[in-house]
Order: sequence, then C-alpha cells, then structure tokens
Amino acid sequence: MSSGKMRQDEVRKIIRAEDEWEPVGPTPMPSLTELRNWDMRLLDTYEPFYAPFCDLCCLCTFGKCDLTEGRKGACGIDIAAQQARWILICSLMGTAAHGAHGRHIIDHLIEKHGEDFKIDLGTQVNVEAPIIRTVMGLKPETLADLRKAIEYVEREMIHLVAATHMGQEGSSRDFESKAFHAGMLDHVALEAADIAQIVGYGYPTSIADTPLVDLGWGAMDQEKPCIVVVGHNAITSNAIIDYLRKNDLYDKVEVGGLCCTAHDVTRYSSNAKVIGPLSRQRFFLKAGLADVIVTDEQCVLTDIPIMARESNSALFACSDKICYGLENASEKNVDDILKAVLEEQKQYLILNPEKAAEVIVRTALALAPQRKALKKILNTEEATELAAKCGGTCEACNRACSNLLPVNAAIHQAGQGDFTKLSALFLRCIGCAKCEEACVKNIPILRVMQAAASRETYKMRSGRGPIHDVEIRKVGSPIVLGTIPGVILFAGCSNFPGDIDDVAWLAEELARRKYIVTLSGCAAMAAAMKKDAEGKTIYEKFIPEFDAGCIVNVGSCVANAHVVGAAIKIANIFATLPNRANFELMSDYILNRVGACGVVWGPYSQKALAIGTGAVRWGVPIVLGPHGSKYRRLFISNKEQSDWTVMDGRTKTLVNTEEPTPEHMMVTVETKERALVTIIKQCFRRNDTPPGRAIKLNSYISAYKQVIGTLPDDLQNFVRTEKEIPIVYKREVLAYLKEVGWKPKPVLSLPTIIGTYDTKVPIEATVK
Amino acid sequence: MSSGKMRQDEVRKIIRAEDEWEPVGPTPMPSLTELRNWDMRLLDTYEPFYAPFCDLCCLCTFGKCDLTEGRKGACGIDIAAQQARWILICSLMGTAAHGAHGRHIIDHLIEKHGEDFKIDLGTQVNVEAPIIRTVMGLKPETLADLRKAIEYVEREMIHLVAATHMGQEGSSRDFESKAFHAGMLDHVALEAADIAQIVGYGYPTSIADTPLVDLGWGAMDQEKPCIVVVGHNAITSNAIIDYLRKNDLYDKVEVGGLCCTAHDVTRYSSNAKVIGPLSRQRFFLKAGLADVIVTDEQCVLTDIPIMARESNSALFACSDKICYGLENASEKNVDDILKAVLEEQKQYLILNPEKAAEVIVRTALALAPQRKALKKILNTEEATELAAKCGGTCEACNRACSNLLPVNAAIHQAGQGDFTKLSALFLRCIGCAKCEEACVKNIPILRVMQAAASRETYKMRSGRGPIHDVEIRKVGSPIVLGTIPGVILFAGCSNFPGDIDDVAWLAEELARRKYIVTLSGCAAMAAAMKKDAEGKTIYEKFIPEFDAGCIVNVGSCVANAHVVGAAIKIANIFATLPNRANFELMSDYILNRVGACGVVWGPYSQKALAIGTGAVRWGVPIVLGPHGSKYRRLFISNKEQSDWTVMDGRTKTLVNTEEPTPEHMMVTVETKERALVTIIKQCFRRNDTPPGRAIKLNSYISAYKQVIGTLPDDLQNFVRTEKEIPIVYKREVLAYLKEVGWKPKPVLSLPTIIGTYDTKVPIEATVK
Amino acid sequence: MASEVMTTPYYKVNILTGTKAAKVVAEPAEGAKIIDKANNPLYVFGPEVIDSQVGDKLLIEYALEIAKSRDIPICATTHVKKKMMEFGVMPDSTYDTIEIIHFLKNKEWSGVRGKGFHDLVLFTGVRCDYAERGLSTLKHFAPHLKTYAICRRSHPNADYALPVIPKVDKWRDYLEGLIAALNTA
Amino acid sequence: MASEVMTTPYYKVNILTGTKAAKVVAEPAEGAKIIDKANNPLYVFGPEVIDSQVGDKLLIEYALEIAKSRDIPICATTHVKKKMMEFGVMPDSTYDTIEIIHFLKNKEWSGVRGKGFHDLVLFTGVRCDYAERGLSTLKHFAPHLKTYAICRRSHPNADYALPVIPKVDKWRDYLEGLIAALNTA
Ligand code: SF4
Ligand code: SF4
Ligand code: SF4
Ligand code: SF4
Ligand code: SF4
Ligand code: SF4
Ligand code: SF4
Ligand code: SF4
Repeated sequence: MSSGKMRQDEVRKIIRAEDEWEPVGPTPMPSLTELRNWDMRLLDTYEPFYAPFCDLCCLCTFGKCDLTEGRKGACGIDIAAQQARWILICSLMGTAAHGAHGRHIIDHLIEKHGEDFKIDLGTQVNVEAPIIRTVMGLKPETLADLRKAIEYVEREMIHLVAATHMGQEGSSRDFESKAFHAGMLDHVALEAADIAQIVGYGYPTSIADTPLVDLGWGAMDQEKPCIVVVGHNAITSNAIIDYLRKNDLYDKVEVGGLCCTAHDVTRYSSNAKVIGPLSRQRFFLKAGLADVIVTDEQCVLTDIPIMARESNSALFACSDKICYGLENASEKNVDDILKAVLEEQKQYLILNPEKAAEVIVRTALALAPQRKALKKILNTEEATELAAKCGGTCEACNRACSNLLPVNAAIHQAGQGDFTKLSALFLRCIGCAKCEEACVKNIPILRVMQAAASRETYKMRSGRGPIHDVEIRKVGSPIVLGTIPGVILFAGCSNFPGDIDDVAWLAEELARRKYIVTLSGCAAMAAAMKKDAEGKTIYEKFIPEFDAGCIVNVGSCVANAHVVGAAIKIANIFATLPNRANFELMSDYILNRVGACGVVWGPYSQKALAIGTGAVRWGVPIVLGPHGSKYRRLFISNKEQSDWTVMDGRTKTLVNTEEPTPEHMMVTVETKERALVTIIKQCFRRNDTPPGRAIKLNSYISAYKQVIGTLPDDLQNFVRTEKEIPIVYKREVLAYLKEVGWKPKPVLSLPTIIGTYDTKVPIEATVK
Repeated sequence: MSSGKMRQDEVRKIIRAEDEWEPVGPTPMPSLTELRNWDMRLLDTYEPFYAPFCDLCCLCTFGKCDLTEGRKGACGIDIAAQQARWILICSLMGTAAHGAHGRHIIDHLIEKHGEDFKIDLGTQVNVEAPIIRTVMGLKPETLADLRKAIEYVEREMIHLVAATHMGQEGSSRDFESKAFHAGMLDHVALEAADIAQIVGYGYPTSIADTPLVDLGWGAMDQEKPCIVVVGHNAITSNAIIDYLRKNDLYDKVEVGGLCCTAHDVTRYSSNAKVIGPLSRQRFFLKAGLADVIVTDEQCVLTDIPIMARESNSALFACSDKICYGLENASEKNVDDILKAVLEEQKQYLILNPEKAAEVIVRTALALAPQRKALKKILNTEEATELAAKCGGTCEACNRACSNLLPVNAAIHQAGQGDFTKLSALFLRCIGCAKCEEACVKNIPILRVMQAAASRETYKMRSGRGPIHDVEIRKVGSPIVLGTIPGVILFAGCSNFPGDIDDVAWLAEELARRKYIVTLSGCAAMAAAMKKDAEGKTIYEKFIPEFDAGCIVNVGSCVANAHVVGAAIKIANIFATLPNRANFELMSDYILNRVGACGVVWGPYSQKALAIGTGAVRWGVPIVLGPHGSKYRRLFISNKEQSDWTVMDGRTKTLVNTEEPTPEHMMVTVETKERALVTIIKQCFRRNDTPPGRAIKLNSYISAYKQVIGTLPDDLQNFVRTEKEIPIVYKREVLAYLKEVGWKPKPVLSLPTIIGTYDTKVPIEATVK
Repeated sequence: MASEVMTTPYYKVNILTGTKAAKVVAEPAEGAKIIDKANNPLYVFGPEVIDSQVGDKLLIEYALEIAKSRDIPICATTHVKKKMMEFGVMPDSTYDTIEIIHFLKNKEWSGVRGKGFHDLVLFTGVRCDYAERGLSTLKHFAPHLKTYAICRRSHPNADYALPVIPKVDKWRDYLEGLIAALNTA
Repeated sequence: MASEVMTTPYYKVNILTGTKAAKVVAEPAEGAKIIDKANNPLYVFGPEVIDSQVGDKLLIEYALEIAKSRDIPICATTHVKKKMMEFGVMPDSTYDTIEIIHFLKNKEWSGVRGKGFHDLVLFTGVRCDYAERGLSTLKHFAPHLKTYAICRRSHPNADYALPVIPKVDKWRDYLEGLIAALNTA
C-alpha cells in the first residue's frame, strides 16, 4: 500500500504519535508487506508442510484444474501455492468473523455509552491492550480507539481477500506471509472485542477468582421456561439478562448457552448456565429442552430452524450474519410477533437486541407450559426400544462418522438395553449427526444418546479476561529464566479426536508439573467435564491465578488475546522492552525467551486457524489435535538437521545453538500422550538458563517416561551442559548422552534472530 | 449492524447530509440487511439455479462432508446453501480485488495531489458518480470523498466475509442477498477507482472519439526495447510512461499491455500498445518478445517468474498482491538493482512506482541488445519441425484442454507443414497451456502457435470513461419508450467458448439493429480482433457515441461502472427521479423501464462474477457464455409459468402483466446464435410503449429467423397488443398468434415492483 | 463395497469430485432397456448434434432415430431447431438448456407434452463441460428423474453415461446398436 | 481409459477428490511383491497397532512380523514405542507422524538408518483421517517414493491400498497372507 508521507501522517494521527507513553517504533499499523521479512525468516526455519485436501482447484471457471504430479492450473498456480491460498482464504474467514464481531459489539456499545466511554480494566491491568499497542502503536483509551483497531483490520483485510483472486499471488511463501498478516489482524480484533465487552458490560476484570458457574446439560432446570442462546456474540443474551433483571423474572427463567456466548453471558451473569461446547449443540437441541432458541453468530449449526420445528421450540435469529431467510421483525410490534410465534410457530429475524430480549422472554414464559410434555428426557426403556432395530452389522453409521467412531457396536448394544458402549461413545461424539442421517434403520441416534449421556453438573470458573500486570511482574522472571517451565493455552474448538475430557487430563498433567495453564472457548468448557474422586473439577482443584501450577479460564474465543497479551507484557513490563509499534521486537522476544505454547486439541473452525496462524507470527508454537491436519498446512522444522544459528545480542555474533527450540511452530499430534510430551518440548527456549532448562528437562523426562517408557529419544538435542541434567535422572541421562555421543552446546544469554535477516529493528534494541 | 442514532449521525456526517443537491433517501450507505427485502423480491421471481461443482464441502475440519441426496454437513448446511456460500466467497474475491485496487489508486493519487484534489469529469459529465450517489448518498467532490466510498466497502466487506465462516448463514437465499450486497459494493469500488484514475492521471473524459490505438501482438515493434505490463493497476505503467517522457525515450521504447492495464495505459498514452486480453498472456510471454515483464495485480498468470526465466526476460513485480516470494528492493539503490538484474538475472519486488519505472526502463535499454536473438518469432519450418513428433492419436492434449479443443488434429496437421487447423484453433485458444503440459511428446504447443497466429495489427478505440449527461438526455426517452431497443454492455474476460472475435460479431449484429453497444475489459479488446472487407474493425466502422447503432469502449474492468451509471442517470437525469440514497427506486426503474443487458461472453474471473451479481441487484439482466455455468449459480424465472404481477404506479393496483420481462436475470447460453436472440429478449421491458415494443419485436423476430429459422417460439409471451406487431411480419405473426391462442395483455404506463414487497420506498416515489 | 467403478470422463475439467457417479452403460442394449423403463422420457439436443459428423451422417440423424423409435419428445436447445427442420422434424420444445433443466427440477411441472414430469432425460450434443454442469443440477435437485448422457466423452454427473469412446467408428457402432436395440425390443 | 477403478474408502471423510487414486492391492501376494521391489522400505506404526485387536493378537504383532520378514526399519509414532518394547523390539525412529513424513519428502534425507531416502513407506495403525492427510502430502510432494497403506479401511491417497475389509477375520487373513507370502518369497 501507499506508504507515502500522507499515509504516514494519517497513521501518526490515528495512533496519536505525540502521546508520551513510548516512542513510536518502526512498524505502526503495518501494511501487507511490512512484516514480510520477519515472516520469511520464520518460514526459513519452519517450512510450510502441506497436506492437500483435494487434487484440484475449482476457484474460477477455467477449472477444474488438475494439480497432481507437478501440473499447474490454467492460471499457473501449483499445488503448494493452492494450499497456501486456501489457508489464506480460511484464515480470512476467521479474522473476518472476529473482526465483524468486534465491530458489532463496539458500535453497539458506542450507541449505548458514547464513543468517549473510557477503557478501564481495573487496578490490576494498566497495560490494557498489549496487542493493539504493539501492532498499531496506539494506546486505546476509549471505545472510539477500539473502533480504530477494527477499522485498521477492515482496511488491511480487503487487500488480503483481493490476493486470493485468480491471477494474484503466485508464491506459497507469500501466501503464508499474508496468512500471518490475517492472523495478526485477528488478534487485534480479538483484543478490541473482548476489551470492549469487558468495559461496556462490566464483565469481571482485575479479579482472579471469578465465580464458579454450572456447566452441563443437566444444569438446566427443566421445570423453568428455558432460553438457550447459541453462538459467540452476547449482545442479545445480555439484553435478555437485563430484561429478566428489570422484570424480576430472573429466578423464574433458565438461560443457558452453547458455544462462546455461554462464556460471555456467564461473565455477565453467573446465574446463567453453560450447557456445553459446539459438540453438544445438536445433541442438546434435538433433546428439545429449549423452549426458545436464540441464535447470534459463529459456530451456530445451520439447520437450527429445522431442529427448532422438530422440537416445537421457538427460534429467533438475532444477527445479520445468520438470517435463515426469515422475515425481519426488527420493526414489527412485539405483540404481533408474539402472536405469530405462538399461533403459527413463525420464526423471526430480530436485529434490535432490546426488542428481541422482550419477545424472547415473553415467548419462553408463554411457551414453556405448553411444552412441558416435550421436555421429557428419553429413559433407557424408550432408548432401548428405538435402538432395537439396529442389527449392528451394516456399519453405515461408522462410515459416515466424522470422528470415525464405532457407532454400530454402541447402538447395537443399546438396543439390548446396555448403554456402556454408548456412554463411552458419547464422550467422543462431536455431534455431527451423520450417523443418524446414514442409519439404514432411521434410528434417531442422537436422541438415543440421551439415555447414555451423564446428567452431571460441573463447575467451571467463568472467564476472567486479561492477565494482571502484577501477575506478570511476579512470573516474568521465572518464565524467562525457565524456572517456570511454560505457559500453556488450551484454546479453540471441541472437535476432539478422543474423549471430551482429555483436555482436562492434559491441563492437570501440566499444572501438576507447575506449568501455568490457561484455557478458553470450547476447550475451557470441555476441561470442566471431568471430576476427581472428591467430585471436583480442575477449576475447583487449582488456584485461578496466572502462576506456576495454576489454572485460568480467560473466557470466550475473543479472550484468547489475553494470553498472547501476557507474553507481550512479559517483554514489555518485565523486560521493559518498548512495545509500541514494535511487532518484530516483541515477537523475537517471545520466540526466543517466553516458553509459551498454544494447544488446539479439537480444532475445526477457520477462527481457530486464524488464531493459531497469528500466534505463530508472534513466536508462539501451536500444537493441534489430528483434525488440525485438515487445515492443510503446518510449520515444521527439520529438527536436529536444521540450521539453528541465531544472534547473541550481547556479542552481536552469530552462534549455532545446535538446539531445535522451539522445535516446530505448528504441528499436529495424534494422541493425548504424544501431545503431553510435545507441548512440554515446545516450551523449551534458547534463553532458558541452565537451572531453568533443568526444570523443563525434568518435566520432559518424567512425562516421556510416563507415556513412552524411556528417556526421550531426542534428549541430546536439548541438553546443553551437564548442569542442565535433572539430578534425579543424572546417572541415567549421563550414560545415555555418552552412548549417543552428546557434546555440550553453547548457552546464550541473549538469543535473538534480529540481525539474521533484513529488518529495521537494530540489534541494540534487543538489549536492555 | 448497529443502525442506532450514533451510526446514523456518523453516516449523515460522511455523506454531508446537509448538502443541498437532493434530499437524503431511505437507504444511505446501506448495511448488510437493509436491501434484503428488495433482494428477496428479486429471488421470488428469479430463482437461484445451482449447478454444484462438487458433491462435498471441505471448508472446515469436520469435513469432508458429503452433501448428495439431501445429506447435510456436520454444520447442517445443505448443497444449495453451500453453492450460495461459494458464490458469496467468490463474489467477495472480486469485490475485494476491485476495492483494494481502488484503495491503492486513491491513496497513491492522494499522495500525489492531496486529498482535496477536485473531481472534475469535464463539461459533459455533471452527475459524476451515479453509483456512489445512489448507494451512499454522497456526492463525491474530492479524492478524499472517493476514499470514503472505499472505506464504506471495507467496512461492509468484513461482515460478508464473516458470513462465509462455518456455522454462520444457513439460507441460500440469504447467502444470495449477501452476494448481491458484495456485488453492489463492487460497483461502488469500480466507480471510485475509475473516477480517481481519470481525474488523477487526466485520462480522456467528456470526449467521445478517443484515439484509436494499436492492438495485437504484431503491433509490438521487436526492434525496440520492449516493456510488457501485465495486470489491472496502471500506477507503475503510468510511471513508466512519465519516465520515458521525461527522458525523451518515448519513441525509443515499446510499451505494451496485457489485460486491463493495457486499457488504462493507453488511456494515459495512446502510443502504448494493447497486446491482447488474458487469453493471449501466456502465448505472448512464451514468445519471448518482452525484454522486461512488469506485473501489477489481478489476472496475472502466477507462473510468470518461470516464464520470464525461460525467455530470459527481466521481471519486476510491483504490487503487494503479487510478491512471488521475491526480495523487496523498494528501498534498494537503483544501480545495485540493475547490476543484480543484468548480471544474475535476479527478479525483484519493487513497490515504489517511480523507482520501479526507472529500473524497468533502464533494464529494458540494457537488456534489449543482448536479447535480439531471442526475439525471433518461430517460422513455419521451425514450427513444423517441433510439431512433427505428434502422431495425432493420443489426444492427451484434447483431454487436458480447458476449452475442449481438438488440439491433436491441429498439431498433427502442423507437423505436416499445414497450419490451417492450428490457425483456427488459435482463435479459440484461451492460452492455458494444459495441452502443452499434457503432451506426451513434449511439443511446445504454444510456441508452435506462433507460426499460426495472425500478426495483424488492429485498431481499438481507447476507453472513454463516463457516458455524457447530454447523451443521456438524448437517448433517455427513446430507451425508456423502447424505441431504442436496448443498451448492451459486453464486459469481462476472454474465456470464450468459441472464436475470440465472436464478440465482434455479436456487437455488430446488435449495432446494426440500432442497439447502443458498449464494451469493456478483455471483451473490448477481443471485439477489435476482426476486420471487415475494407480491413476496418468495429471501432473504425461505428460512431463512438452512446446512441442508437453506435459502439463505445468504456475502458478497463473498473470502467464497467459507467454503464450501470448510465442506466441510473436515465432514471435520475432523464426521468428526474431522486437517486440520493435511493437504491431501490433506481433499481426498480432500471428493472422495469431501462432495456439494458450485460453480456459476459468469456467469463472466468471472480471479479466478473461480482460485477454480474451487482448488475442483477441493479435490475440489469446478465447473459453469460457457457463457461459461466462453472460459477455455480444463475437466476432463472419460470418464464410464462411464473407470476408476473406488478404494480401500476399510477393506479396503485396490482396488474398481472402475463409477460416474462425481463425473462431471466442471469442465464448462460451455449452458442453465439442463441446469445444474440437471448440478449435481444433480455432488453424487453414492461414499460415499453407499443411502438417501442414493436421495434424490439422486430429485432427479435429478424434475429430469431436469422439464426433459428422461424418466428420466435415464445413470441406470444411478448406481444401485448396487435399494435406491437412489426408491420413487415404482420400477417405471419397474426396467423401464428391465432394458432397458439394468443390473447392481448395489459400495457402499463408505470410498471413497478415497489409496493409488491415490504419497503421504505413509497409507491408515490415512483411517479414523477 | 471394496472398490467401485467410477467413470473418468474424456475431459479432465469434468472430473467428478464427489461420491455419486454415473453408472457406465457400455452395452447399447442396456441403454435401450433404460429408455424402455421410462414412463415419460425427454430428449435434449445440444448444438453439437448439428455440428459433428459421425461417419457419413450428422449426429442429429442418429439422435432423431433414437427419438423416433419411442416417440420421445425433443427439446431443441440453442439454434438446433433450424437444422432439425431440414430433416423434417419439429421439436416439442425450444427451451434453452438451462431453461429446460430448470423446469425439469420441478416435479410438478407439466412436461413438454403436458403429460407430467419426465422421469428420464437423454442428452446428446451439449458442450461437454456445460452438459456436466446441468447434469449436476439434475443429480442434486431432481431426485424424481434419471439422466442418460448419450455422449462419447462420458459424464460422471449423469445417472447413466457411456464409457469414453475415442474412435468415431466405435461411436457410430454404439449409436447404431442403440437404435437397433430400440427397434427390435 | 473407458473407466477406471477408484477405491472408495471405508470412511466418507476420506473420499478422494481428485485424479490420482490408489491401486487396490486385493491379493496379499501382490503386496509382498511390492515390498520386495523396494530397495529401502520404511514401516510407520501408528497408535492403533497397540489398541486394536485382530482375532486373538494385537495388530502390532502382525506388523512386527511383516517388518521382521524383510528387516524393514520401523518408525514408532506417538507412544507406540512403549508397547513395542514389551514385544522386545526397539524402533529405528520415534519421529512422530508429521515429522517422519516431512523428512520423507526430502529425497536428500539420509533415512532412518542412513541408507538414503526410502523408496517405499508402509503405514499401519495411523488414525484413518490423519493417515489420509499424510499420504496426500507424500503423493503430492514425494515423487521419489511409493506408499502402501496396510489398513483395512482403505486409503485413496496412497499409491497402494487395501480394499475395504469390513470383517476382522478377513483382515487377519490378509495380514497372515502377506506374512506368509513374504516368508515364502
Ligand atoms: S484459479 Fe487457477 S487453478 Fe484454480 S480453477 Fe482457476 S485457473 Fe484453475
Ligand atoms: S454424531 Fe457423533 S457418533 Fe454420530 S457421526 Fe457424528 S460424531 Fe459420530
Ligand atoms: S447404520 Fe443404523 S442399523 Fe446400521 S449399524 Fe449403524 S446404527 Fe445400526
Ligand atoms: S472454540 Fe471453536 S467451536 Fe467453540 S465456539 Fe469457539 S470457534 Fe466455535
Ligand atoms: S463447513 Fe460444514 S459442510 Fe463444510 S466441511 Fe465444515 S461441517 Fe462440513
Ligand atoms: S492452451 Fe489453448 S489449446 Fe492448449 S489446452 Fe489451453 S485452451 Fe486448449
Ligand atoms: S498430446 Fe501431443 S502428441 Fe498427443 S496428440 Fe496431443 S499434441 Fe499430439
Ligand atoms: S476482463 Fe476479465 S480477464 Fe480481462 S482483465 Fe478483466 S477480469 Fe481479467
């Protein structure tokens, strides 16, 4: 884009360059190509790994074009660039979903509070927006400033979308650089959106021990009128809470959420319930417990209008993203709407949240009595009868299952009155209903599951938002030295390869080993679905602080921003490096010195792809569950065979560290066991001090022994000096190292890749 | 989106609501859902027709999902909604390409001239921006105002992209409404971009007889250093012209363009040459005549870096959309760049147009002497020898051909020294090189074509930009009455099903019949590639005015805006209906009263899809060549079996017109013959007066007899009263009508669909 | 189940990406049976019937014989009608390709002869990539009918397709075989 | 050319959308020949080898016999090594699935035993949808090697795949047949 004087002045005006807080760094509001050299440097070490999902391209009418065996499309594109183009397209869907969400919330709150409404995240959070500060160079002070962040995203996005048109970008590496840009913009949008809703709705902030809220489909009180909000955008849900409060109906009506709206509505009101993640959406809606279903946006099953009819639930769509072809009643009078809903079961689109709230609550109150009979959960007898038709042999269900589950055996067994296998299956089910659709005997499999699904109510700590500056000051040093072995974020969706509570297992294994564990989105919900002997969930067992061995739920998908933000704060607050318009400096610090790792164990959405791709640009490695392979692209190094030369910031000399840390920037693993050791390994950093590395190696060895049974096969790659060998394993490790011919490696006190590529950032900037 | 008070004030501020020119209409800067009712009304009559390109969906990691036989995806989407989602995704690629292009040009020109630089399109054009006026309600006066238009597009786009994410929109009709929105935004971007470059570069405006420029690969003087600019964005090309002028090199260097950049550079300098449309890109570049290849953006073959190496041409990429993984030399010193280019054949990315221009010209001057030997065109002997290996039987080439051409026969014949078939083939070849790639004998088929391709130089009138207000005043009445039978726009790409000059045939057939014929983009180039007995192209034969029987080249793809703009101007200037923020009023007028039809005979690009989809929302029917079926969606009525009831604006009563006009809003046809009668039919309007309809029927009957041999089989649908029967065919037609039991139909003096659906536009508004 | 025969069409642009592929009708006799099973078939002629030579006949001559054998109504798309009349035959419909396919999607439609919906639609002479799109429309949106693409380039999106027949004489044999089978059956 | 056999995998999510499909190796004997042709094969074990029962044996027991028959180096992914050691076998590599595939793409790579690139890669026990993605990577980016997916769910993106074998006893027969063929050949 034009980087001329006019534009520079415009940018300085937008970010109030004259503001004193920090001098403006080299890259305020970077455009498409400004961070390209950084991207290329990452790609040199972490090569894109492509797994094409299709041999062809069909994006323009010259196609279909066959791209196998080195063939090019009519436009000249090859299979690698085509995969990278897909990655960009999908990342943009994710960035747009969050950006549009942010724009909607911010505009709505500006209508409510005015654009000068101040951003105040409480006494514990002074660096309010580390991502926006770093990327844009703006210190947002009002809602209007957050709007600037979204406007920046909107402006950059159009160029990225343009690049996906036929006859545009031709290089896979440049497509990846553009995808990184999309991912970084996604993080800007996330941060702006969550800050806006925190200040605009007064969500908890600057407190760690947020309330424990009820989670699970059993948590919903069937006796009450039941409103179920589905999606990601809590504007309407919060209006419903307001209406209930205003009209003293709060204890008379149940409000439960599916997907991230559940997080945000419980941040607004801890009386609201979390029904579950995306994987429980169809199961719950088919159970017919909802008197009124309210859809907003994102991760909302597109056939909800049909499910609502089947279960005689009322449906209101409340987002311009999802209109379902329904009549827009936003300007219709409330009583007319109610009449049509109650008498003709009409479904409406209502884009005015206050009106929607009134209609929704009044509908629930009127409908609930009529629907009592429909709100019965299938008992085992009924379920057995429904399943009895299954011969167990045709396996049409299995073949259709998106999670490759043995449905036939479970249903066949259920048909004989035994629900053991079905209960186990339910834990792995992601709720796609393809089995049911495929069933040759038309068995309503998801309804049969009601008899097998636990009605347990679980406790989840509601989302807490930003990490506190004091927490950062406390953990900054141990994290950078390595004595806190790492910061883990479990983010994203519920497309899990195995049991829904595997996330809880991983979180606990890591918290036990003194990692700082954070969670968000559907992962944060799933992690609540496991109780220990005393019936406690991890949220009840572990302290909710950002500290070693603690577990924090940051909130919905948009709250992911706060964990990246925490990494930035470590560089900025603890290491006191300037972050203003200083993307490369911050990312280089994180990549080399902050042992953070993002985990998306059940990835499905384009949003999760955008978040993960953005994280990589920030220098945070990502570990994905096996479904993540269907995103088509990973970032893999050649491990010990790559060149791991970096700069020593103090001596300003190139040093071959000989250690692959972090080893990969985006990798999939197949089992939770391998995930555990991989996550631990991804937290190694070049900056680890020998004592720090010793602690990390201790975790690595103990976990490896636990799940794989021996010392790590690549231990030699990560032991730099004998001092780093954990005492407990000393003898064993020394023997092993001797056997494999290990030699000591250099330990740098200030590792950086600044200076190893063409950048405006002077190497001096890395030294403080 | 938020349509609250704050937003309304913001909008009024952006469009300067206080400006006097017209009162602000009902829909200033409409958001996602504001024109939804209009869209649904169109879809009621013109149903989406889907031709799935794939049985599956693979957009998220729950997939692949099988959508055959009524199956739904894991997200619940069905095959129709999935096709509509694709349409939205692809339309957005098109809208983004134009929007980003507009943003780039406008920002660049603001750097050059300042944001207060006035918009002046000359004495003949007072309504400077009918689309922006109608959609936004803004009368743009400066470059800064045009930037507002792009900002509006950016802001809306993010919501549309968001809607394509998994778990968002679930209704195919709402996806289409969103695609219409994308298309309308595309037109806003087109108009802003072309106006900006006209005023910023002083392209011809307010004159009709723009210069005739040379077209064809034979037009390039091989003796001179040869610079070839490829793409759509003339910023760098124009800088090259400036540099040549400033350094008196203009007559010493050839500058030729491929695709729309060729249009725009010839609007800037009529000495520049148009080499040809996209379908000639690969053929020409493989011929190696270019000493320097310059790529900007859009419709640029992605393997140009490889082709440049093969032909030892220098390559400079000059857009952030297309970086090819090249080193960014924007801040490198010119001599260093030249050195690396000339000594190491290095290819560079240069984003600074002035620097790029100097480097490019100096490279051309230095390289040309060394490349003399390489600039030889294959003679028939050499070509015969290369083709001789072909046995003509394996047909691997045919099977790979994206245009289904009989390559084997042509190459086999060429192998025997006879190039008849290959010359014929070349006219149908769209230049994908798949035959060459597939050839089992590795015959360089595109090079062999050199010996078969005519070296003819053709004359094309350079793009003229906006239609003049006086022209509108002159033709407004006859168009609306129907006595000028129609306004035709041949737009879009060169993915032609048949001969490249079929567009010339169609244009001439229509001009002969007194239609107003306009052309743009690759179609405008292709139309020049046919000479009559006296060696004249249609641009030399027909008067270049916007009047009956004339032919106008409006310019590049972005200039398409001016034809839609002309339709709006008819309603606004001639009929004096207010257009400010009055989208539905203008579109309703066009749909019912302006006999306009858009034709994309060689569609390939997502941009062409966006343009066409936008045109439909404006009420302009689109006719596509057969490749258009691969866009996946059309808009088709049930013809005589649909309900064609509309309002009579004067009596305010519903009248069943019983006539399917316009019959379809987006339809593909297979042959140019059928295209001719279909285009003519799409120009019928309900508003035609009997004399007007008689003239249109006269064209229809004569054309139908010419190509199909009888009276039109659906003649009865379009004859409303006996008065409308053309005299020449009177007896024959009367006999036919009697035979089919024709009955007279009502003729409305003020047909409108306002009032047939829920809209803020009062029916009174349609009356003037 | 182990593995299924999936027709690979002559033209690569027509490669199927999906799960529901045509049954290949290699034997003209099978083709005749399919036509005989239909209650209300329709035959759609595309422009190639009047452009392409099959041996010493035009493709349309064979197509007309097939139609005649069972009095199958003909929809003459594009400008086929003109040439068709030279053979003394008037089409039952001149809807263009997209139009006839649009009507065929609708089970309530009266059909070209008012006898109700067509349960079998034959296609010949439609440009191969174009035909494939239309066949896809019917495959997905017209469960009440079957399509039979009588085309030597083969069509995966049809319900019944020919194998790829590269040689013209074999193509002629198929057409003559089909006509013979229809006239003897 | 007329029509080609294209394997349809057990799992629908693994349906091929493309042009290059596996050759179905229905006969264990053919499989043995493929292995014998290889100069430097590699065997990748996925976690299902230690989870899935084939008759009264674990899948890994069969996989180990196949490897033993030709001394094929083994890459034990995920946490397979632990169980493998119980059978007294040490893997040659413990790279995880993506890592080994990433190295295999590189023709210059030394291979797990330093003997240069592997020209045949066998896969057993990798989660079916995950294996299919990795096979796609090798199909597109490793022209120097062939893949043979020894999996009863069938893998279109492999070069050689089994037919779908729904019944466990038939699956056992295939494995035993393959081992027998290898040990007699
Ligand atoms: S974008 Fe390129 S590869 Fe894709 S269909 Fe079009 S020409 Fe073929
Ligand atoms: S609903 Fe559950 S069991 Fe059924 S197919 Fe989907 S994932 Fe498998
Ligand atoms: S498809 Fe239905 S009947 Fe067949 S095994 Fe599955 S559940 Fe049983
Ligand atoms: S975590 Fe993923 S699935 Fe869950 S709500 Fe967020 S995006 Fe949707
Ligand atoms: S978007 Fe829907 S249909 Fe497409 S792959 Fe995902 S779940 Fe399946
Ligand atoms: S280059 Fe021309 S002839 Fe060759 S395959 Fe493409 S369109 Fe056909
Ligand atoms: S592929 Fe090559 S050899 Fe075969 S027919 Fe075509 S041109 Fe001739
Ligand atoms: S007309 Fe089409 S092909 Fe030609 S330049 Fe424009 S978009 Fe590209």
